Amino acid sequence: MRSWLSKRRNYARTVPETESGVGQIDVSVFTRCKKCRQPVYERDMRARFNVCPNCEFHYPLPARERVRLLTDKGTFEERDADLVSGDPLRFEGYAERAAKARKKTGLGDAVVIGIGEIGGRRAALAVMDFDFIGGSMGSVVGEKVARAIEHAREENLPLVVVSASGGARMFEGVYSLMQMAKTSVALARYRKGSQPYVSVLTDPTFGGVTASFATAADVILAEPGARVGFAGARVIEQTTKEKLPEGFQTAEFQLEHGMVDRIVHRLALKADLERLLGLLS
Amino acid sequence: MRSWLSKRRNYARTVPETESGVGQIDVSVFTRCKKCRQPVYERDMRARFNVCPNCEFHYPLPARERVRLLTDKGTFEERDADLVSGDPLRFEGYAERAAKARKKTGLGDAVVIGIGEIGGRRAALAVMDFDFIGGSMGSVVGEKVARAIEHAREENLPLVVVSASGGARMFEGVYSLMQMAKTSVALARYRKGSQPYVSVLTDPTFGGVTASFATAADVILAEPGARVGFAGARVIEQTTKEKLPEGFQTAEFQLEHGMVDRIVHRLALKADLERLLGLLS
Amino acid sequence: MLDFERPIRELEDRIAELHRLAGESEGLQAEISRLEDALEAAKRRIYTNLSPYQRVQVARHPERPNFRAYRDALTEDFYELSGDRLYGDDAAVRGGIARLKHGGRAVILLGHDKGSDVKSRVRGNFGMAHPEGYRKVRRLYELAGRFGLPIVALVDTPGAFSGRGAEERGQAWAISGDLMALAEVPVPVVSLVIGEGGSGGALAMCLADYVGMLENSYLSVIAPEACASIIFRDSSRAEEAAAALKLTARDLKEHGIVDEVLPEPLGGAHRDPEAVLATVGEALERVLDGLSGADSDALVEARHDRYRSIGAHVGRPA
Amino acid sequence: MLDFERPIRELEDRIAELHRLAGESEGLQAEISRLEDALEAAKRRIYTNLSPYQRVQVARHPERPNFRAYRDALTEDFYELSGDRLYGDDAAVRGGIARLKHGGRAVILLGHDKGSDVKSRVRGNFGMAHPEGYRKVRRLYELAGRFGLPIVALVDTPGAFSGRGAEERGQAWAISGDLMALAEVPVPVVSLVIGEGGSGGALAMCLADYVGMLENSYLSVIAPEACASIIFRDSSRAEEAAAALKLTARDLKEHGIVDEVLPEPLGGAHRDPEAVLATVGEALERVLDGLSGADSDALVEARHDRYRSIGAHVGRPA
Ligand SMILES: [Zn+2]
Ligand SMILES: [Zn+2]
Repeated sequence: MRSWLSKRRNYARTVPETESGVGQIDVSVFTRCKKCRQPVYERDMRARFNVCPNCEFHYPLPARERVRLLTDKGTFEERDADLVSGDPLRFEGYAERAAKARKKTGLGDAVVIGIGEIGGRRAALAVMDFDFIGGSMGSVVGEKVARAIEHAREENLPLVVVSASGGARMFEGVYSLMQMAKTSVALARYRKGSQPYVSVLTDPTFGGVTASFATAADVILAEPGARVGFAGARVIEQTTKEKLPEGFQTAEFQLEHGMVDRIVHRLALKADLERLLGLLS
Repeated sequence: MRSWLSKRRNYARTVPETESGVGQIDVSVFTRCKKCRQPVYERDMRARFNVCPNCEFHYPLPARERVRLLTDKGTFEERDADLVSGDPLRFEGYAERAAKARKKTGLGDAVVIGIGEIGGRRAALAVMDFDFIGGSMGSVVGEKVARAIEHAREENLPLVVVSASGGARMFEGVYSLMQMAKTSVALARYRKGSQPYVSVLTDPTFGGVTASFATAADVILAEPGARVGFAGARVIEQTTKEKLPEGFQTAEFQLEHGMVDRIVHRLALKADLERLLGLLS
Repeated sequence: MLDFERPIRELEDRIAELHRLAGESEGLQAEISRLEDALEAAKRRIYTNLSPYQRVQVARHPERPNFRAYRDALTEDFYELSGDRLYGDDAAVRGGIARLKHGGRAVILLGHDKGSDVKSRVRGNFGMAHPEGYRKVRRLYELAGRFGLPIVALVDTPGAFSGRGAEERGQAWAISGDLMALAEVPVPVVSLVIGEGGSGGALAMCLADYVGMLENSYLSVIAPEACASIIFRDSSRAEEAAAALKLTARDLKEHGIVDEVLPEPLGGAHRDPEAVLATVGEALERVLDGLSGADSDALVEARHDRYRSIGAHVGRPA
Repeated sequence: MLDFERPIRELEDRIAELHRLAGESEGLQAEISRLEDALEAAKRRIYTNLSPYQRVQVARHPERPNFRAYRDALTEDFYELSGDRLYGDDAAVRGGIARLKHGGRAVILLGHDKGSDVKSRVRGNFGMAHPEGYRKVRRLYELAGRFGLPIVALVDTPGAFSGRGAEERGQAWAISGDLMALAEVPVPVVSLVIGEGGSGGALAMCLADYVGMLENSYLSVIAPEACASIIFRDSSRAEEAAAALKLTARDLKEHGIVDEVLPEPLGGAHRDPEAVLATVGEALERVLDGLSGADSDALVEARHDRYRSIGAHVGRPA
């Protein structure tokens, strides 16, 4: 699986037409689903936005692909794409790591924001990308999420945030921690209005992102099997020496524990959002 | 124990001087504490507001005694004392039962309300009396509690409600149920102001009283050992055939489960309220 | 079949029998039509004079249309929301954002879910909520206020649940929280008792601007059986208790506690669900039309005055 | 005793030894006073040049004054409130209504309670809160807003707790709830980091109008040990990680994250608790005086602007 996950940007998808500037696809290439172990054509995986055609396992989805999945064709205007992170602590190795991530993903940082239409309704959108240093939240993620919130507020639009994050970006130390506060104060203002905030939790979403904007929403959706929590299972097992149950922290687990509203298959997500925004507009 | 609980109004207390119109005490009479099984002088029990001098068990306390316990001497002005219950459903036996209860307790119904001073601070007070048909909430309890709330609101005073109730007064059917709604709408208005509402839970407090005004407070105090809940332990054991743990629904249990702020000994209750009102005034 | 329905069932059986025997022959037609008249008479006699306790039994009828039927019949779309964000998701109460077919209005629709089969009935604890349920409901009340959506609550619960977990997690606190939320929520609140309206569990959904009851539903501070065993010390006197509690829709309308009694087909909602669903759908549209556009402060104030004034107290002659 | 304190302890021991030997005789006085000078020099040398990781160790010192010491020393009265009204009462965080000695102001005082002995340390989970704790804190924030009382939060936690129950009951949701509550609460919010300021657990108490840190306290997105094992893949490089994270009070002041560094006695708060308690008491009075009387909307807006502007992002040259 890794093979294509890392190479994924060397492939274009056949249907539907892409907006994420990527090249041609080699239709003959196939790979093995790490979940069901069945061989799958890259092309099919691609056409299904990285959901296994055989077992429906949801693999991480690049931010631009997510935007393509959710927004009406041709309606997404990206905002603040030029922001990149400084290196406030001059943290050993961070600059290189960030440069490499930018090169690898073609993104300025781990989130893409903008305004687009979802079923003909304009909404502010923020989509995280786990491929960019594990979707970790540093100054840029915090700033761009805050700006997405402000775009929604200024234009009186619904807000949709799709999270995928390993947590804080340690290279930015306390600056990373403070992005939780930054996004919270921005959200507090937005919530004075009456437009809905919908949070979509994807695999994996942990740490500071879960403990701030990702869970402060009016409606919380999660993708099937997505692992969501504050501390990761491995850390918990190391700390408490406790064996964790099957399915711990999955979307299904969180639904059962009252933490999310709905579990929505990736290929049904756009339709689900259209229903919700339609009911609330 | 029953002996004196039922006869309790035939005794006066020696110290401190009483405000509840009761007669002379026979200082020689003693009884056995049903909790610790030790013999105790009625007089001592009386002087300690029905708290066993030996094991500190808190026995039910008549409303007027509670008022005497909590208010500065001579400051309590009772309000709306003339209200008595109608018999809206013409419920078999209710009229007689109510008349007997009025005779037995010298009260119009299961609650006494008024304005008094607590450590020199004026507060609206509502005190329930378990001896009046098990402190059940009918129209009069609902009406008087609502009026106590309104007296507090109109005079911008703190509100203190001391509960003791077996729950709804079945004889009044849905009228009894609706008193939960009545007290809630009154409280909702009061809470628009910034005066504190302090609820004191005493043994026992259950049903509609717990599920409305008694738990909608800013600060919730409970007497040691007081049983507080919605359904009673016997009903639960009948329903679920489950053996309930020792101490189920006691004040200590509720504190551990995050439902009350503090457990306060009856003889320390006035001082505790004075502290709280002092801090909030 | 409920006990008091036996005479009807017997006539229905005999008519069916005769039809079988008669075949093509004309011989038994006279007898058949005589019995058919008797059947109609029996139905009218029995169903139009249901005792309070019989109505309670109709309200509890397993085939009675419940939350799911109304949800499916009355909404174009029901977008379910789950969870209290604190502990769990209680299947005994369901709610979400819905678009009503009648009038096309978006509302927060919620209610007790008694389920449709053994599995879902057990999962929903037969419509008896736990604290998680009351807290999910509170979340929905707050969302309604935030989005300015009317609240439509369908009440159908035997009552709050008497269980250890429910007490450990503060059932009373949770119910009280719902009442306070309803007392403050700045949107129209419409409650319909569609079946059982049992005690605090029901009240947590009917502190409302409009309360309607189906003809055979009931609303009571306690189940008649429990009342009988406590007051009469004899649970077999439930019939009496039901009568004494004045828990039927008509009684409550007479006492000014509820606004309207919605008629059911002869024999109860389960004998003609479509008719009842239509009745409720139209009532909802009418009531929501009436409440829409009302100033939210005025709404909350009127709600206050409505409940503030319920009571049967009298000044004692000095 | 901390490792880097060994030279000091050794000198102290030798001086004590010599005093014993010397008795009345004058013979060893010269040597003793020489050692005493050396001791002073060693203290100054070591304590004035503490490395970041050494400060972390001082912040974790078991004898360091914690919430209980401040509560007892700084308040005339502390009226503790308990419980989240939902599930439990978390001993890892305590709070209530307090009257401060300095200035006599009533405030909502809360903080992480690391306990005073083994039993209370374990009971308080070493200052690591569970969701019940964050939800109790939220209740206190809301009470503060309702009563118009300033909030004073004393931060001293290794971080949020990594445990099964904490995740099952929505730790992340609870922390997020505290942040949202602090972002909106219309009263002055004053946070003091008195020891450890570990990650989200600390932040849930320091989204504030004023954040002060004791000289040897730290505030970090992650514990240095954990950072080392993740970033350097070697937990023994905590010293390096601590330096890289810029987690000391001075670093954070320089980066404009906190408002003030409050001095500690040479060697750390535990070497002279009274001095620290006085410093903090006076700082509190000064800060609360400064914030009192501020318009609540202006307060909330300034709080917004303060946190909204924290970040190290740059526009990429096109
Ligand atoms: Zn697969
Ligand atoms: Zn005793």
